[in-house]
Amino acid sequence: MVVSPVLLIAVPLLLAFIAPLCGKAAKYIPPAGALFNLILSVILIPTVLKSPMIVSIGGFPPPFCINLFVGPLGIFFAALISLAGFLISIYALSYIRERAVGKYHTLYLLLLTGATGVVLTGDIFNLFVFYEILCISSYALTAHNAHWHRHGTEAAVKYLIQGSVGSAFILLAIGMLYGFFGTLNMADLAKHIARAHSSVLFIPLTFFIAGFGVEAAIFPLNAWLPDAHSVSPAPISAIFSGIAIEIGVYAIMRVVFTLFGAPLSVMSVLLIVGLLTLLVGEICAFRQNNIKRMSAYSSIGQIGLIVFAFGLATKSGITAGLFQITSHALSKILLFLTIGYMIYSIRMKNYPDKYVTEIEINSLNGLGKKMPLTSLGFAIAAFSLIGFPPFIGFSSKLLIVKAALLKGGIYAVLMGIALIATVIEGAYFLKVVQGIYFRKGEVEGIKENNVFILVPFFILAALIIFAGIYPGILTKILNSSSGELLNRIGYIGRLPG
Amino acid sequence: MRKLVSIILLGALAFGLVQAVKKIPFGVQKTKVGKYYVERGIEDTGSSNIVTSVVLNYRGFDTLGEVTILFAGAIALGAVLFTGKKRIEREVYPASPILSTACKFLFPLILLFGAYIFIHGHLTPGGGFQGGAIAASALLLIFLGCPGRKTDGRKTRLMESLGGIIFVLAGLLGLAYGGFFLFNFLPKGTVNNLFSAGIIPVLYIVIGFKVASEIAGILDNLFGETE
Amino acid sequence: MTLKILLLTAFGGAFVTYFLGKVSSKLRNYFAVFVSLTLFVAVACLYGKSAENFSYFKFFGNTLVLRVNSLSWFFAAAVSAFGALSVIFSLDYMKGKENLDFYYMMMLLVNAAMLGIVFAADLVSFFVFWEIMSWSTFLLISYSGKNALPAGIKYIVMSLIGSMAMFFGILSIYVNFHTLIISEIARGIVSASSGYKIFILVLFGVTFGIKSAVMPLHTWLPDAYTESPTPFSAVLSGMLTRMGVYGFLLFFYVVAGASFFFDIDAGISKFNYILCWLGAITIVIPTFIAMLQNDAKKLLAWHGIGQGGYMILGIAFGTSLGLAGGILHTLNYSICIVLLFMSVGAVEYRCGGVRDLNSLGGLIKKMPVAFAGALLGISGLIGLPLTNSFVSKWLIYKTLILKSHPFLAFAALIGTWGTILSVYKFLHNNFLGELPEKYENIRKSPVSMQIPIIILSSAILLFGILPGIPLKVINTIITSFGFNSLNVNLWGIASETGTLNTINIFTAILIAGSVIWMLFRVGKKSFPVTQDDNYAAGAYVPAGKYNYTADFYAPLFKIVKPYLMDFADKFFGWLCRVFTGFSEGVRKIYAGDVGYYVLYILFFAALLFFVQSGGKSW
Amino acid sequence: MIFYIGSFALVLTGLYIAAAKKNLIKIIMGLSLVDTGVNLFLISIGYIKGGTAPIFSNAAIPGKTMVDPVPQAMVLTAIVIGLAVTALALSLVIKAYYHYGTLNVRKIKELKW
Amino acid sequence: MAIAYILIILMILCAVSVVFFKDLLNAVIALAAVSLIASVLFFLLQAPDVAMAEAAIGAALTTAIFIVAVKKTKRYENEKIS
Repeated sequence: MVVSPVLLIAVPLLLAFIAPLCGKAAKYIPPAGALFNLILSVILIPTVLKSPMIVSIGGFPPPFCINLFVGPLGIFFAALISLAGFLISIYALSYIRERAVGKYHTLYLLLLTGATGVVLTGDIFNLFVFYEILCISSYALTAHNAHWHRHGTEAAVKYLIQGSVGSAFILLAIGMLYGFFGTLNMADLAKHIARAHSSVLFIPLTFFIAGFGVEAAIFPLNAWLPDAHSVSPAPISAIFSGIAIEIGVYAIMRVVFTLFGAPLSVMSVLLIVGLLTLLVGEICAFRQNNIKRMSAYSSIGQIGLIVFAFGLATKSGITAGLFQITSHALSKILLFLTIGYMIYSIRMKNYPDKYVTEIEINSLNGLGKKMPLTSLGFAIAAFSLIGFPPFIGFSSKLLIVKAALLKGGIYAVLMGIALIATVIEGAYFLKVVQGIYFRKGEVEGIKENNVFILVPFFILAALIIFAGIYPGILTKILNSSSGELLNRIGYIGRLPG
Repeated sequence: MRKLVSIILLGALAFGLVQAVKKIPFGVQKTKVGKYYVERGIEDTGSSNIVTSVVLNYRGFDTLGEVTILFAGAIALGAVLFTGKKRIEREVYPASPILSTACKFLFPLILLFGAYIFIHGHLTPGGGFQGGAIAASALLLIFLGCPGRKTDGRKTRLMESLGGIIFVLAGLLGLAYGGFFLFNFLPKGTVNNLFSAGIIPVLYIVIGFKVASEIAGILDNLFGETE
Repeated sequence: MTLKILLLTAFGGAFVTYFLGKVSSKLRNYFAVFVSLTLFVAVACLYGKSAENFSYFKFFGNTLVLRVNSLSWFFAAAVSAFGALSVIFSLDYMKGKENLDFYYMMMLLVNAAMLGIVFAADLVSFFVFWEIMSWSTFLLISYSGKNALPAGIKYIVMSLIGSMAMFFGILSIYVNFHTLIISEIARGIVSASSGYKIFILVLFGVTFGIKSAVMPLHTWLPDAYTESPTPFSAVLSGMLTRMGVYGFLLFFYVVAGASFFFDIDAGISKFNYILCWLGAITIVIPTFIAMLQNDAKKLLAWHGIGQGGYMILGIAFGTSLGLAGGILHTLNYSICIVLLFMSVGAVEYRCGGVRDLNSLGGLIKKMPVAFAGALLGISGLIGLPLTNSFVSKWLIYKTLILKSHPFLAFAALIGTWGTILSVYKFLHNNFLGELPEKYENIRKSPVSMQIPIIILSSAILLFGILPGIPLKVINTIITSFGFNSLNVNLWGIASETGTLNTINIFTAILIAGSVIWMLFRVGKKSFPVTQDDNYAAGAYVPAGKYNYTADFYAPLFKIVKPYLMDFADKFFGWLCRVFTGFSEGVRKIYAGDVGYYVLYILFFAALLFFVQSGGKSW
Repeated sequence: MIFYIGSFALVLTGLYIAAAKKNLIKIIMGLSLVDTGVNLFLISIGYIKGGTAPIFSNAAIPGKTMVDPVPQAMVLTAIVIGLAVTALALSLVIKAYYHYGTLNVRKIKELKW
Repeated sequence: MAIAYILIILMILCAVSVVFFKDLLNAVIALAAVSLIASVLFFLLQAPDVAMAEAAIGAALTTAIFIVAVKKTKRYENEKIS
């Protein structure tokens, strides 16, 4: 018997509703939910690879009801989200221990649910609803413990304002599409759009890109990101960088590829925008003194690379982009978690009463001796982000460059420019690595001994290395995922009736 | 300067919007999905308010998401305003007897009205959200008119959670009975009866309570004095 | 199969060393030595074997392959030998420092990565090992902290620029020829257009130019050599930088193919000719800059750049003789420079980390072995007869003169003069002259340092007298490139215009030397005097207060210093500052004012409208 | 058509407030206006001239003339989302005021560059 | 639909006055007026469900929340006036 994929959304939602009733035990709920999702999505992968599952909700035939489209792409993202969510929630078990703890865990689980819903749904308005769940929990988690957290509040306010403008754009675009075609089901919409020869279809597309672009953090819509990612608590920074912005990219790609069939002009714009995002992100990261802000800008850069890869609009390009999403998720999560633990330890030693979530790079000096495992994790993550072999970042960079070169011509030139960013990234990350290992700092009395925090490091580092050496394990699902994005006819064809 | 730039940019945006809207004729039947709902709604769901049947049955998943958003919003607001301190019991100036008496008099009436709205969601305009909001405005009246009164946070939270849990459980029961999440597994009954339309009234009542308690929680949090 | 096991041993050994260090430091040290020696023995056993395209791994559906042939064996042997020697040298040198587990692991890792590079037979494995080498080198350079950190950053940034160029080139090749295996690419590239060939060669030229520090790209090297731990400086100069030379050989002669390499005509001049001139510049300028240095390691570092020029010159020239000269010089130079770094290391170790040439001196009696090593090392660098470099330099000169390139030959010659001047300063200021008082009771260098020094010293003499040993291998290398075989015998090499026969030279020098020695014995004209009498013109100078090694070559300094600025370094520094300023400006985009941010969103949407309404792709 | 114009006027006014105004609460009001405008837009899309509300208060009403219920369902959702976002936004504004002592966005910029 | 025209013009006027009111309480009231008129418009567009929701949520509750927020911060846009 095949399990229904709707459980991927329903069960975490149920758990999220239960969480506020659990009091102190609430913190065990997110790992449970994420673990459930992880197992379920892994179980579903073989079935989905054979043929995508259409799950109608409410028992009516699509397009008359909301349906889930559980294709390889969706299940891949669901698995990634739940894996990341699981590891981060284990980390958070002992990391988040003060003040509004229960609310944190509920919102965290809601964020995961929203992300899962976005990637699984086959209905554009439903996508918007889940996207809003994701956004609202993000706003709140950015400002976690707002009462003690000046910068968190500021970042959250700014994030919320920009996010709301983006959401309004999305809703406008949905309205227009409904006005044009009278349906909300994505397959149905795609069918209509493929037939239509309207000269105004670019307007909803523009609103979609500008709207989802805020969450996807493409330049110049990403001004919230460095603020929000740098001031939120480490697990939240990790889930933002590793999952949330990737969901934005997913949404853009789903709209552009599946709904609108990837028109050339849009793809070139995305390509340029991706390149700009990459360069601006890396250049800004280069001059940061705050370690988390630096990593946040680095996330912008990586997202730029992802968008660039998708912008190539070839199968190899999309596969490369998806690979880069995986690699960025794993590496950036590890990076933020290790930074978080360092900040936590320093804070516990120096000012245990203040609520601190960010720190200067110089304060990390010399931690390599006191926190060897954490520092090793940081180094692995940084190396992977730069793209050193044998870590996973190397494989993804290889795929992206290969895809760009396969397309040849101007794309190869742009790729060459994009590679400059790697050099910049190397410069600033390795400076930090040097500081941690080879500089002297005041690190007396700091130690690492929390198993719950160290276990996720270990798993993530193992995954980064393992997938770096054997990238073949991912290629099958990524290939069929990119096939799903490109095969618009196939997507439409799944619509019964 | 900034104003000028924003006006120029908004002009460009307006141009785009107008371009798009030219293709959307106003006031013309254009949707096959909507038409289907109107034609088959009663038959499929047993609810005479088609909007309700769309909200809770055809697009019930959206509504689950919506409920979740409100839930998330309430939790988020609680988290943002959380100070970790006991609320200060400030000396309140009692409102004039006329005001408080009127409030107390109106309170059950508005509450009743709200309840009526969400119970009859499948028959008349309105439903869980509207009814819940109206019930919450009754609470708002009490907050304003009778200072010093407040809701019991634990109970509203319990209600919120229970509402959500029941909604999801109903969906899961549908999955178990009919093979579809949120499947309308209860008998549809006769149209235009109170006890008709399967799980729709059940869900709307649940939503009504949930929305009311959530908004009450939000208001309570906002009104609460914290230094 | 052996290759796979070999590499696994190399990499595994590195990690095992780290974990053994957690158990016991003695065990770790012995194990590190054991691993590096094992690798040397294993590589040595591969002599004469050749195996092409032995597949060992699948990566994205591409088979990764290894191979061993004379070229890779030659480099692998050198790598593993120098690796083993520097690990042995480290035993005492590094004693008492922090993070030794890490240090040994990285030493072995660099070693392993270099072995991987030379055994790789496809471009992806080549690149992977290349990058592993880059980052592990970076970590080792930064190991000492403080000044080493900027040096490390400089290294890794330049190295990354190089690797990105190579990465791009590799994938471009892959996309065009659908294969990554070097031998297959070599077959495919014949049909490529000449523009494409130049493109590829420039990309790879940048990579290997940076690694082997060809003149405008050399700026990372002086700092890196100076600041890394001395045993690693030895590895760095001895082998790691020479990986660039290996890369040049591989790409110009194996991948691109010799015929192709010389055929491309860029319209103005041939690619290899440009490279020759770069090599010549690289010989001259750094050698003179070296003269100005007062830090022993920095002096050697600048030499490292200069001598690299000879190799590039020889290799790029591309005749059998020149190529043989270039390759041989790679080996010879490595021996010399490793030896010199080890002597410096020994001195540094005993003098408490002092490398300043102005404050040292007179250590000849205290540290005879180090002195002998240094003496032989500088003789080798200069290319005195009977030392190994004599042969290789002779080959290079001969090529240049035979092919009538007098300017290049002249440049090479000037380089040698500069070398003589500067390395003499090195020898003098370290070992000759007055011994400063505070070093009165210095002891000899420890055994673990003496062993590598003695081995390398004898290698210099051995290869100087019997150059046929390496030349025989080199001969097979160049024949495998498609060049004419050289007429090599154990004593030397025969060519159209003359024959080099070291045994004759050896005999002649031996006889002359013994005659002179006899004369001195018989004459006994010299006698030691105290310093006060002659040195200070009769005035009393307290011993040790005035050390006449200070400000060596001061007059010369004054003349040449203004001309010997490191323009490349200045240029890159300027570039860095410009970039920093630029990024400082770019990040002002994120102005902190949410109104602007909303405007950005509106702007983006408006821009998209603009672009889209122009596009007619619907 | 006038409905479209009205709704876009709301949207643009709201966006203008968000982009050009300094006061945080004003900005949130702008966002609220945008929401209202979008909602109005959606409902106008679903309108049919001469249509009736999609409620069969007695079974005799012909279904043909009913307005489209889907936008109405969407707008219901959107209104609730708007409420949640507005409430959250205002709570954040209150906290921002608590920390910074001002509502002027030109002054609340400790996070920049 | 003449009444619709009047209402919409009124609504736009209210919306524009939100921009210009310096007193935030006035602006809130204008906002509530916009919501209220929108709710009437919803009713005119045959959407009684939405009209109800807009009236209850948009016009009543949102306004209340805004007023609370204004009360807890500053009343005037120009903060020098207290």
